Amino acid sequence: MTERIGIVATVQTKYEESKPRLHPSELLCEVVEEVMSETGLTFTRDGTGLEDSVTCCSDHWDGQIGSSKNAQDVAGGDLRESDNVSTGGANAFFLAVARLLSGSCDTILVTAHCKESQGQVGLIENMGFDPIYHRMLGLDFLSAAALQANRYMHKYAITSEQCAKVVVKNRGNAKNNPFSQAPLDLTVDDVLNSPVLAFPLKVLEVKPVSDGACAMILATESRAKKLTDKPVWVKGIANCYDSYYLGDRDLADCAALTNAAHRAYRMAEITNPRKEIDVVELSEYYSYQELLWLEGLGFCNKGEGGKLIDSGVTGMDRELPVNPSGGLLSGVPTMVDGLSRIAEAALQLKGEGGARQISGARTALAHSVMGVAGQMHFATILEK
Amino acid sequence: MARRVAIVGIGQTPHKSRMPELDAGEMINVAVRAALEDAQLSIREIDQVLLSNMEHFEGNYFVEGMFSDSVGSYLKPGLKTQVMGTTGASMVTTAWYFVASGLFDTVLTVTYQKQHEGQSGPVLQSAAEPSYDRVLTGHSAMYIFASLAQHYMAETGCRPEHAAMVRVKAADNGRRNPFAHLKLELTVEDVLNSRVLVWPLRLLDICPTSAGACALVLASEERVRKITNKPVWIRDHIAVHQEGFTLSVMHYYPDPFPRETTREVASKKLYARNGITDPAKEIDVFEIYEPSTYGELQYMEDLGICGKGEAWKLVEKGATTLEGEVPMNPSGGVLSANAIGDCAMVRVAEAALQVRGDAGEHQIARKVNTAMAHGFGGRGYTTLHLLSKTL
Amino acid sequence: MSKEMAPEHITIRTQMRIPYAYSAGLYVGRFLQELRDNEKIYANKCPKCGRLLLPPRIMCGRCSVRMGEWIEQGHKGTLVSFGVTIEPQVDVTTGENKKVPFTTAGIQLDGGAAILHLLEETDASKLRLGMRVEAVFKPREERQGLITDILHFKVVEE
Amino acid sequence: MVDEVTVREPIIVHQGFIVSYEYAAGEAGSRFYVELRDKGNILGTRCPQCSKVYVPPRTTCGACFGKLDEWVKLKAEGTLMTYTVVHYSLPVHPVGTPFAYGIIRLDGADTGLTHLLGEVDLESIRIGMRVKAVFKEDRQGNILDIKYFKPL
Repeated sequence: MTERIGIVATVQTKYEESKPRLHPSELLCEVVEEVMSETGLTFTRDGTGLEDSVTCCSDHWDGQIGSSKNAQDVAGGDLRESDNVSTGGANAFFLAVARLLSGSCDTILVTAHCKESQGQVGLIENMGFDPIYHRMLGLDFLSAAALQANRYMHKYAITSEQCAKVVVKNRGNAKNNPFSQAPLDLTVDDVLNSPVLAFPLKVLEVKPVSDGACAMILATESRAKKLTDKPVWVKGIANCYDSYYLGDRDLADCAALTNAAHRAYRMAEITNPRKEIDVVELSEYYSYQELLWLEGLGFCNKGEGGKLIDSGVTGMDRELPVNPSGGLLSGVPTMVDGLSRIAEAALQLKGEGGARQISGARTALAHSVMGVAGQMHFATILEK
Repeated sequence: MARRVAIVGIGQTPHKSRMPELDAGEMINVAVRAALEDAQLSIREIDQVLLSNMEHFEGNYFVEGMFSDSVGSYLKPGLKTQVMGTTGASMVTTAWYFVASGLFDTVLTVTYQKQHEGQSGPVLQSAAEPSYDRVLTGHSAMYIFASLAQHYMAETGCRPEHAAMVRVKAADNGRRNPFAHLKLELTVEDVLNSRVLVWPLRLLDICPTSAGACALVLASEERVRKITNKPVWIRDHIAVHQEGFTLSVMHYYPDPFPRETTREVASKKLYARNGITDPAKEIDVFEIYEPSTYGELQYMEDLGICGKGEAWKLVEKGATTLEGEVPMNPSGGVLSANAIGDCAMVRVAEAALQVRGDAGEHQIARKVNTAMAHGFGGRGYTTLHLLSKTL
Repeated sequence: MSKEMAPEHITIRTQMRIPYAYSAGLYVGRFLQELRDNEKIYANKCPKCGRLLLPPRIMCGRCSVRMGEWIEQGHKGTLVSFGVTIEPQVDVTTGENKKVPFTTAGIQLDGGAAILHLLEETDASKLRLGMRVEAVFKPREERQGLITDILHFKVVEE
Repeated sequence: MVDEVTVREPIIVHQGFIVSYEYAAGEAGSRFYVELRDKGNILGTRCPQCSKVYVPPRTTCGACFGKLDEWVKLKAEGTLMTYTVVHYSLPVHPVGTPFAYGIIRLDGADTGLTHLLGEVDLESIRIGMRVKAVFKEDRQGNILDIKYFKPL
């Protein structure tokens, strides 16, 4: 990238199964106020402060059209240019980076909020299936993921124990993360014995329903250095769509993720991700997805995700820590998922990871995924 | 500084009330192929594909994934913005950012809607705050424009027949635009005799609900030279959003705490930074997003195209027709075609056609070097795009 | 394809029916409790621009500051705008037709804030801007902590 | 925190979001469903450039963006590429739980059709199984005109 873009500050709410007392605007207000006070920025209209924002929320998840009004009031949208991306917080981040690089502004606020507890997850996801061939079958993202999990485990002999190890690792890591919703001490057997929801996926292998929000300030290089002494630089950023129909692609592969990852690696001049990346925060809505996404990201060969988790390499104090934050499996709402991965990656590079800090982390990868059986992937490379 | 960006490809489908012969993907594909054909590009030469609409009108969630085959985004980057009525304009601006930033050279941005496949009224009603006044409001969009009409007439002496003249002009232009939905022969009496929906708004005072898609290809300055000798440069753009926890206080007139509208704020800023002092003279043609006849008059004044209370007088003199000094909505505007997802993008597309001189039968008489497209939506958001033939 | 061979256009009918549990939140939640329990209509005030906003909310969007004092608005006000809906309409919350006609009105309450609510009168010719109106509450046992705890506003002679 | 505003109990407004839709199946969809309804045939479209047969059919090839207008009739039999057994229930499910979804690559097709599996012991379903479509008697012109796929 021509110019460097810096992450100045990131704030997350505590993720909770439900936050019944708070309206979405009140939920988001907390994190926006905190990130503004942390950077000393205020909303202005004379060019001296913050006048640009990109929010992220979904009309389906907020249960109304024009759901960006829930963010507008509290994210400085009045008589300023904000915009709302409904394809996940990571893609709102992507648009914000583009706005900074275009020279239209030198600082920008990025937010994402979602209260999954307000809606009915399965019914909202069913609306994500095309009405002509899929919707009347009653499919939701969970049943589609189960079709993908079964295909992936069959094709590459991935075992349910290996998938269970992902849950044990991530729910365990969550103990060190004050924002996480539901840390748990689990054994592989606990996971294997939890009731089956959609074979082969069991209850503990599925991301729980979650409410939460995340806010972040980005700035151009010169501005970022004035706002913080620990800026985190965006070195590579990309996303990519796969084909839509479940039967159009081999669900055991993720071509779109490999495509996005290669674009991001090229921009960041990374040739050997396994060696050059110190920590990974990826969006695993279901256990098997961490293994499959790691293959797509090029951290191991196709079909070797199972061996990777078996080797323990992706543990906290090992060569390639994956999801030290506890990942999505310990509870992060959709829409916020990608932005919280970026926030966690940035915290690692700022050395503010607390109990989950990876010592000496200099380069991090944050990943997000959207759609049916991981149709659209996002990857960004951050550096100290 | 930002790389200069131009529109190099324009594609639309004809807008119609129903489109039973095509599903949403096939309809999108028609607009995409038209834009690629116009730019003489293949899908392989497109770096990023953006697709959006207002999801609940057809209910489909994550539409840019659902129709990736038809829009051409297979194994390509892209995303979707969602800002109510201004979604179409926001998707043009989003494409501009991705090209001006240097991230991509050639971006295809597409918006669409098939409103009759859902229930527009109830969906619009869902815009109100669910925990508060959603159960009260009728189809609030109609109510908003009824309030606007009441107060525009009270403040400016405008009478219903002037609004009817706006509708007659829209019909005359719409008949000349192959992509417009409504092709009507109308007189002022026809408009005044159409049935009242929400007093004082009559059926012909407001826009139809339509199905249609619009696609634009934007390219960076280096790429533009290789693609076309008729680029339409995006000289400037601005979006001004607005607070609005719930619909009620925000939208009825008069605002109990009056201040400049977002149209005034946006247009003043845009004109100032482009050295425009008399928009009616320095901008050759306007494509305004007018969901109601009275709206076109009010928005002309808010956008500084004429003084307060002057708009209906201009319409009375016939100054806003294709041959007039201040041509407004040569395409027939939203009154002639309203697929809410692509409305604000169609304004930009039609303004660009005027700059290129390619609008055919509805090309304005006056020579066009500069055009302005306006987008409206949500809690009174305003988007403006200033297009020009030369840099 | 000749005319009589024109292809049949198949359509697929489905209905989105999703029950949501919307959090009214701290501010609208408190406002609705006051309606239900005390027949009180509250707005809150921005400490910076002095605007009185109804329903009360956490942030003044214009000033980006937390809203301040809660101020009771009383039951009376002045009609500043209205719209009589005549066409039958489906209610998005039930999927059934709303009873028409009904009048949506903008009312400037004597307390200083503005509210959008229903008017009892549905004959537009009987309504004029500036008329005095008063809130009519449902009996306590019918009130559920919703904006519809106010049945409607009725025109009053003063 | 918003402490100064005390709410005795969180006020939750339970409210439906209910909209009826009627989607045009379009050029490809209409032909697929007329053929399915009237003759019990399953059609796909073939991309000459990628030499791929798509089921469900479409008029644009996702891979090469070519226009597709070559129609192919497929056998109602195929191979099960993957499946899941669903143990939870949703109001949108067409059948009661537990039930099974599968992705079936019909003989002659290069993509899989997602549908229900029926007349099968849910524990005995295996990837690679040969299955065959079972059609409803009175067909309406939607995807449920195929009742399910059962083992051959």
